[in-house]
Amino acid sequence: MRHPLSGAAARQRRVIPSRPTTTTARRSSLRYLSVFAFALTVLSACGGGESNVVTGNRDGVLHYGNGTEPQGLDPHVVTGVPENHIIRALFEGLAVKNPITLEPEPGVAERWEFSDEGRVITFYLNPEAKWSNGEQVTASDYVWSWNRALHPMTGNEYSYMLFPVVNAEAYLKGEITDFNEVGVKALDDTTLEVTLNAPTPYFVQLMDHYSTFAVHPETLMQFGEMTDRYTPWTRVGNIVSNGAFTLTEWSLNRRIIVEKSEHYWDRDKVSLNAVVFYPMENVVSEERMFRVEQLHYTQVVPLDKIPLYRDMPDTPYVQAPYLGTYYYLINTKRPPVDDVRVRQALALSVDREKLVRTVLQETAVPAYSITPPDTLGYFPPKLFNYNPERARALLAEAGYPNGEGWPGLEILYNTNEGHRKIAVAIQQMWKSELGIDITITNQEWKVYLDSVTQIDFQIARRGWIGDYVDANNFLDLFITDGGNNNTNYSDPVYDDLILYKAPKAETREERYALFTEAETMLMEEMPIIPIYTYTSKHLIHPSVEGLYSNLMDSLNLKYVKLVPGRTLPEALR
Amino acid sequence: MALLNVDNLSVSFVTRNGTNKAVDNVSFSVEERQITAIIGESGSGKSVSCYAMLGLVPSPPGRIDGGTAHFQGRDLLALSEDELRAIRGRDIAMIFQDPMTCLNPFMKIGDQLIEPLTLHKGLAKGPAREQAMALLDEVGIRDPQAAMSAFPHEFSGGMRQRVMIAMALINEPKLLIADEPTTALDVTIQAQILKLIAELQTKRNIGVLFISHDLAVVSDIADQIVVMEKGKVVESGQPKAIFDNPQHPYTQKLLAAIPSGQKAADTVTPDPLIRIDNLRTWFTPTGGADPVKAVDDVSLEIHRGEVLGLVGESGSGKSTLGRSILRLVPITGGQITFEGTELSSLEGRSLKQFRHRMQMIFQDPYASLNPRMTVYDTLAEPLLLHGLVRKADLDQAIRELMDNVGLARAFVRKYPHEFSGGQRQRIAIGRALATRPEFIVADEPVSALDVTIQAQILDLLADLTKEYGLTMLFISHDLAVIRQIADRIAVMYHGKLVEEGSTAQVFETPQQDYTRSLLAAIPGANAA
Amino acid sequence: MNTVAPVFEDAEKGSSLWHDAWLRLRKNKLALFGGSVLLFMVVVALLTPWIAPYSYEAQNLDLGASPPSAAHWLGTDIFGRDVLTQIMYGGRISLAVGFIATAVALLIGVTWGAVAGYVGGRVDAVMMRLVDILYALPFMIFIVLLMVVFGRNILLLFLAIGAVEWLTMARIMRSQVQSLRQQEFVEAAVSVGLSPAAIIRKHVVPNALGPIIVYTTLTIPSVMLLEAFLSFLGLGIQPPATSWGLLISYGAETMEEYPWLLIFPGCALTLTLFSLNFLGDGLRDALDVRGSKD
Amino acid sequence: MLRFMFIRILQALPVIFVVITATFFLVRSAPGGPFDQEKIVIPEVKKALEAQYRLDLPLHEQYFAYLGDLAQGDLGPSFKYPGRSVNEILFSGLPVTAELGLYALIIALCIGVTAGVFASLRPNTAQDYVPMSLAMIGICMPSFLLGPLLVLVFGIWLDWLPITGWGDIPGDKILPAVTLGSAYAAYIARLSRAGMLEILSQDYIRTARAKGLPEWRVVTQHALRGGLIPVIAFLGPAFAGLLAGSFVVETIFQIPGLGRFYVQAAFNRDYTMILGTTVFLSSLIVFFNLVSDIIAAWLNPRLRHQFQGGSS
Repeated sequence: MRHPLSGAAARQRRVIPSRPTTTTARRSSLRYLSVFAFALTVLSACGGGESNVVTGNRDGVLHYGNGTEPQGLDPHVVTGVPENHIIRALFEGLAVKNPITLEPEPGVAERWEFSDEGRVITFYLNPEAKWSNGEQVTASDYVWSWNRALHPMTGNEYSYMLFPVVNAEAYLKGEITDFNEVGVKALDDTTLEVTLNAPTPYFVQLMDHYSTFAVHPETLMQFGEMTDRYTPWTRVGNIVSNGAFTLTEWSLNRRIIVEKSEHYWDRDKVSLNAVVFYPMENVVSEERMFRVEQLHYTQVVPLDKIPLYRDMPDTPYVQAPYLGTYYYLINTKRPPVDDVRVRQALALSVDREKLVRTVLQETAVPAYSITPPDTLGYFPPKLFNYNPERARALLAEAGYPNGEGWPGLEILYNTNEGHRKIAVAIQQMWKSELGIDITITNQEWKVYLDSVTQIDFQIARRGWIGDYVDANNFLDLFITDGGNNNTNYSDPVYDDLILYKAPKAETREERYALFTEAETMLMEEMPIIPIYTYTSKHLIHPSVEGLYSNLMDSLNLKYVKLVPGRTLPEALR
Repeated sequence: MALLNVDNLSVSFVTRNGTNKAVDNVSFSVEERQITAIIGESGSGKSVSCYAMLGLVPSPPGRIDGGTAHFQGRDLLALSEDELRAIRGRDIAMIFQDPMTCLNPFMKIGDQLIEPLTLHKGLAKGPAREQAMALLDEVGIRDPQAAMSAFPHEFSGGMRQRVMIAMALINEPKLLIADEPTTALDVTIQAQILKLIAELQTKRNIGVLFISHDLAVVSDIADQIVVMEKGKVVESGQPKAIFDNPQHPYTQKLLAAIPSGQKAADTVTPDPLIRIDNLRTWFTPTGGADPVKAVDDVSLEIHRGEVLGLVGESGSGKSTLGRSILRLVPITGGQITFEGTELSSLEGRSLKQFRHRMQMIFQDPYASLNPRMTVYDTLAEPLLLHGLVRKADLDQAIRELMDNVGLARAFVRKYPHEFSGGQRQRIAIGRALATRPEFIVADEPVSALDVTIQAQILDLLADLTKEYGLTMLFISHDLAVIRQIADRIAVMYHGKLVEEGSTAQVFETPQQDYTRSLLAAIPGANAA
Repeated sequence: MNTVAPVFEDAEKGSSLWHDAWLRLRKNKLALFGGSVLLFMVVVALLTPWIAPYSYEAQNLDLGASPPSAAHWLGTDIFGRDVLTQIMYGGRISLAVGFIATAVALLIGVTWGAVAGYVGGRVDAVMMRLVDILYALPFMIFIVLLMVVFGRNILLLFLAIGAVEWLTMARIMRSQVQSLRQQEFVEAAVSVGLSPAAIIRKHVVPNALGPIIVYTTLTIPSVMLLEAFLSFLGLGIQPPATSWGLLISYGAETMEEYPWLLIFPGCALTLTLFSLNFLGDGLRDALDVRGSKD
Repeated sequence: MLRFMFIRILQALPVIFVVITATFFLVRSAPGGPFDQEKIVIPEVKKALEAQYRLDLPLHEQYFAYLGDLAQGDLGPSFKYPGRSVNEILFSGLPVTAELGLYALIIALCIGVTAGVFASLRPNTAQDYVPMSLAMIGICMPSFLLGPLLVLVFGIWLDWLPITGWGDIPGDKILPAVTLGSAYAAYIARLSRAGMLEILSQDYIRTARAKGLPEWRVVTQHALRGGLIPVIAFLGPAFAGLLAGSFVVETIFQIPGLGRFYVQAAFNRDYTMILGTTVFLSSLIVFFNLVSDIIAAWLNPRLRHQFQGGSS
């Protein structure tokens, strides 16, 4: 079957009549030339028996293992990590994160100013920031795009990223229908004024999240309504983006190719000519492809392979702290874990150091709090330790000395090899330290989600990856009836700290002190058992430079360089 | 010098249970342009000796222990497989018993026919086809052109055997080995095929080795007869000598077994046990074509205590008629009345009540016994089912049945495959008698059996009919057999009853041409 | 009949098909070997709680995965648990699942196929269309639903596996019965007056057993692997309980690093497979009373 | 012939219809919806999403709306991949999976028939036992084990063949096809051995030998045709099974085929995708069963005759 938008018809539609573009013809022929050249190089790579890495280094093409096939490439519609990587290659936000420090840096906006005690931000857009069809990225593009991102009909699952903006939440929930009441205004083509509900220190950071990106309004309207989710505007030949790269091939479940954009404002800094994203679902296959030099970069590394890689000289293995916590949810309304002493006993008898050393092969950091350490300078308090004696005492206090009379407890996790290993190890720790019977249950992903949302479990595995670098993102999980609370934990004092006191804090120190207070409350009440802090784990070919590790595992492909001639360490060949 | 000279041939089969001598020091010869017939019952080693010469006995388990077989001066047994292969199909050709299974069902007749030509003579396809068509014409295939591109299933058994003969003769062999070529055929067809073989033999000057269990069949055509029993040649000589003056007891037995004579006419009172009125049994093939009228408007009476012989060729509907009476096939119309009870409307329990009063004996004793049930179980099943004996008396009842059908009691826990065909048919008869039926349909009960066994079974049936006071519908294609056992004869042709009368009437004054042709086809008429 | 077997006494008539099959099976060395191995496995599985060298859940995290050694003959897994013990305990589950689930499938499939094949006509059409439908339904959704509706339960595992495996069994049985139905001995049984159920039970099923037995011996190992898949989806057994299927699928992930985690459970399954096959072929031959002729 | 096909298709329609209906209600009664995420979705957003995909309608209206679309050949939009229709995804994956299945089947046929025929020529000897034992292992060897094993041996240790991809590097289609085909090769070996043993004991094989045909011609020209009929009958269901069962192989070898969508749709609760693949696959099963029945019948002259419908 031929898709209605394939081939010539689609190509014609790309020419947008409302904005006369004189250079379209020349550019499109140029593009097809370059696609042709690229196809040739790919073909010759096949014939010559050279690996992707060798040809890629020669031609400036990065071969990138990217988890799964992306749902799509519409920034306001999709969610997920693989999508993030591709979208951030194609699009650019008002601000971007420094690849090392994660501090905001100029993106589409060359600068921004705070006023009204931090409640108003004015972004000054770079006049050189261009769409891939050569048109300028304007402030009104942003207003249109945020309208789309927040419109109830769009169904943007990350719309809450814009909730700090005045009336954004009300607009999404349909309480107001006039987008003019939402706190975003285009003062002129290059000036965008955003009004916030309260001073939000991390707001500029959010401008690097794809749900706040601008899309090209005319292109979208070519293919349907503003709020349509499933128009083909993101397809090759249709899509107009403003990032360092443009989309040139999208083969389902096979690969996505992006090429260096000619219109990107900072194009001189872009070293790569193209990036090929591979949807590698099977981690074992991904590692093997890396080993035979078919990939420059892997998204993950199989746990069992890590010791081998780590011990190797000049290892391509790179591990870095990651803004995410692995923890067990506790249903605080179900016996026996409705008793805080039982919860504490369980938390105290998990030997996190040992778990990390053995089962996790040092690929994680033991966690004693929900917020990962050093979240933009915030260090959570460490309130307890591995202490089996104390745990046994607490359990005895709760009425189960040496596990006597223990009614049984079930750990729920979603079907996954890693979760299984953790559960099996912890089950055994609790059994041997506390003398209590534990059963383990796994459920298929959506069934598990259902159980967690209904809070139909005693203990359930959970992980939280930060959307932005701020402790608030972790601590506001546990406000009363929070959608991601899932523990029945409820404390008005805690709610007050997170929702009202912290946002009004004048200084960073004051704010962090309030967070510490909240985190202490949480760890005393123990509705969750923190287990470890994630790390990001990648295999990176020695020829790749400029792929910096950071807390968000957020890489910016515009800084990546390929240095030909370097090979994998001897041990791998 | 004879065409084929077999001297002291010995063949044995090595199996798990020991060595079994199938052919023991057998000698015979085939002269050029003559027909030598080997006679013997199944298992006598007559076929094995021929297959062994041509290297067609699978080894293992077969093993040639000794002897020579000189054909045109060369010892076939000493030849290599390749040399033998060059002779097979070129100088020595074979036709087999069952034309239904001996032609490759997946190949066109023409392709199978020309295979020996292209193989041995290196003929191109075109000329080979010409030759094949000429030969098909010669063996009496009406439309050779069409036959060449037909598949075997499109032909009747007789026609297939003609094709087999054409295939055997296509390379103008010196010797033709015909292994029971007519046994699987109807009597009328059998006569035609025999005639054809005899004609071709004279016309083409070939030697024929004719293997059969039936003396009557070969009596008309053989120049020389060799009688085998249990792997040994017991007697040989000219047909006339053998027929007139058989020396060996086994030969005498064979001769005696040729069905002859006629049942002494009992006086049967015309008291109809079964009445059939306008019975129709039609089969509608899947796909909705026209129905096959297997039994078409047949009316018939079977009197109490009589044996009614039902004669017809295969496909005449005689078996279907028998099965219709027993309600084993659904009938399309008409009525069957059993002692005044309308059978065609009975269902379920009331039908089961009647089941034990009417039983059937099937043609193929190999197929009609459950291979996984012992004799005991087979016989016990109907007894227990109808509550005819008490559990305690079961052994006794089975013993009696075994005695009655002439089976040694010791066989009671054996499985059907451990018995010979005749013994199996005795088991089947025993099963039929177990329910103490009043009426039995015997569907070709002896046609799958060797001649000598056939005679025994016929005797047994005749005795039992008397002893149990049975009424029987005896179905057969063989008039000679029917004549021996039946009181009256009914002739079926294409689903219709064409003639009906007492045995003497039908034999002496047949009314229909069809009946006359059946009578003419009885083999060995001159020998009897 | 050239060779007449020794004379038997009438009194021996009590023998049955199964008894005779057993007599014949006893002579088949390969089948006996297969049977003995299976028996040995069953005995070991039954005795495992008493004879296993280690506790199946006791971990030694610091030891981790270690190759075969004097202390752990077949090595240890990543939790430092003894692989031999794991295989022994896994065998309990796998053998039970393999045999029971297959028996369930056998029972349903043979009955279903026999009835459809014997009765024929419209009943056959409806019954087999139902089989077609079940074939086409998305298996995964079916499993998830089973899990949700009935909760998690080892019995459910049998049900789920049986529900899948009986379909093919029914098809094989049906085609067997269809050809058997034409045979004269079935007709003879009808004329004797046997009811259809009795005919199926006594005359049809015993004669269709050959292909069924062969298929069954192939089914048991695949059932063991299917169990692993279902346990993986959350239906069936939960850690730390294990099975051969689970051990193999875990072992497959680390075949390069810790090959013993794959090889030994794989051997256990392969040994079972071959034993079953030898036994199955032997049983088929033993039940085929005709086969004993040569 | 046409009549036969017509009847078969007519018989299949209710089956497919029941499958659609059952699947439709089954998937919707499974816990977890298509838009459930680890991070909770704001209720208003979820409502908007459900409205976009007609999930806010009463169940029976959804059902009839789906049937209406289906009647026009529209399988609906994918829930998981916004912007893609189920039709588009199916047709993007189908050629690849079909090609993979075809190669697997060819490999299975070549290996299976050779081994089976080879074994049948000398039953109960080493020539029989060795290939049949391998076949037994082949049947039971799951592809999640065989695939990585083949990759390790031929892709990494020996470095002979590419380990992933489909049509990117010459030779990258070999390992997946072998992995997928092996189980079927084993089945085919068993089937063809049994079929050949049956045919080789037929009378007409003796006829062929009596003609003086060399053994190889007896086997190839006379025995093979009948002996392989069970294999042909198996091919139809096998090919349909290959299409549905290629998931593991596609994942291991990074192949952009249909199998991945089929399985993931169930995990994602991508209702339209589940239904679409189910409808598609059950139609394929029906179709391929029909085709293999027709081929088997065509090979069997007796049945061929019936099909031609002549009332001779």
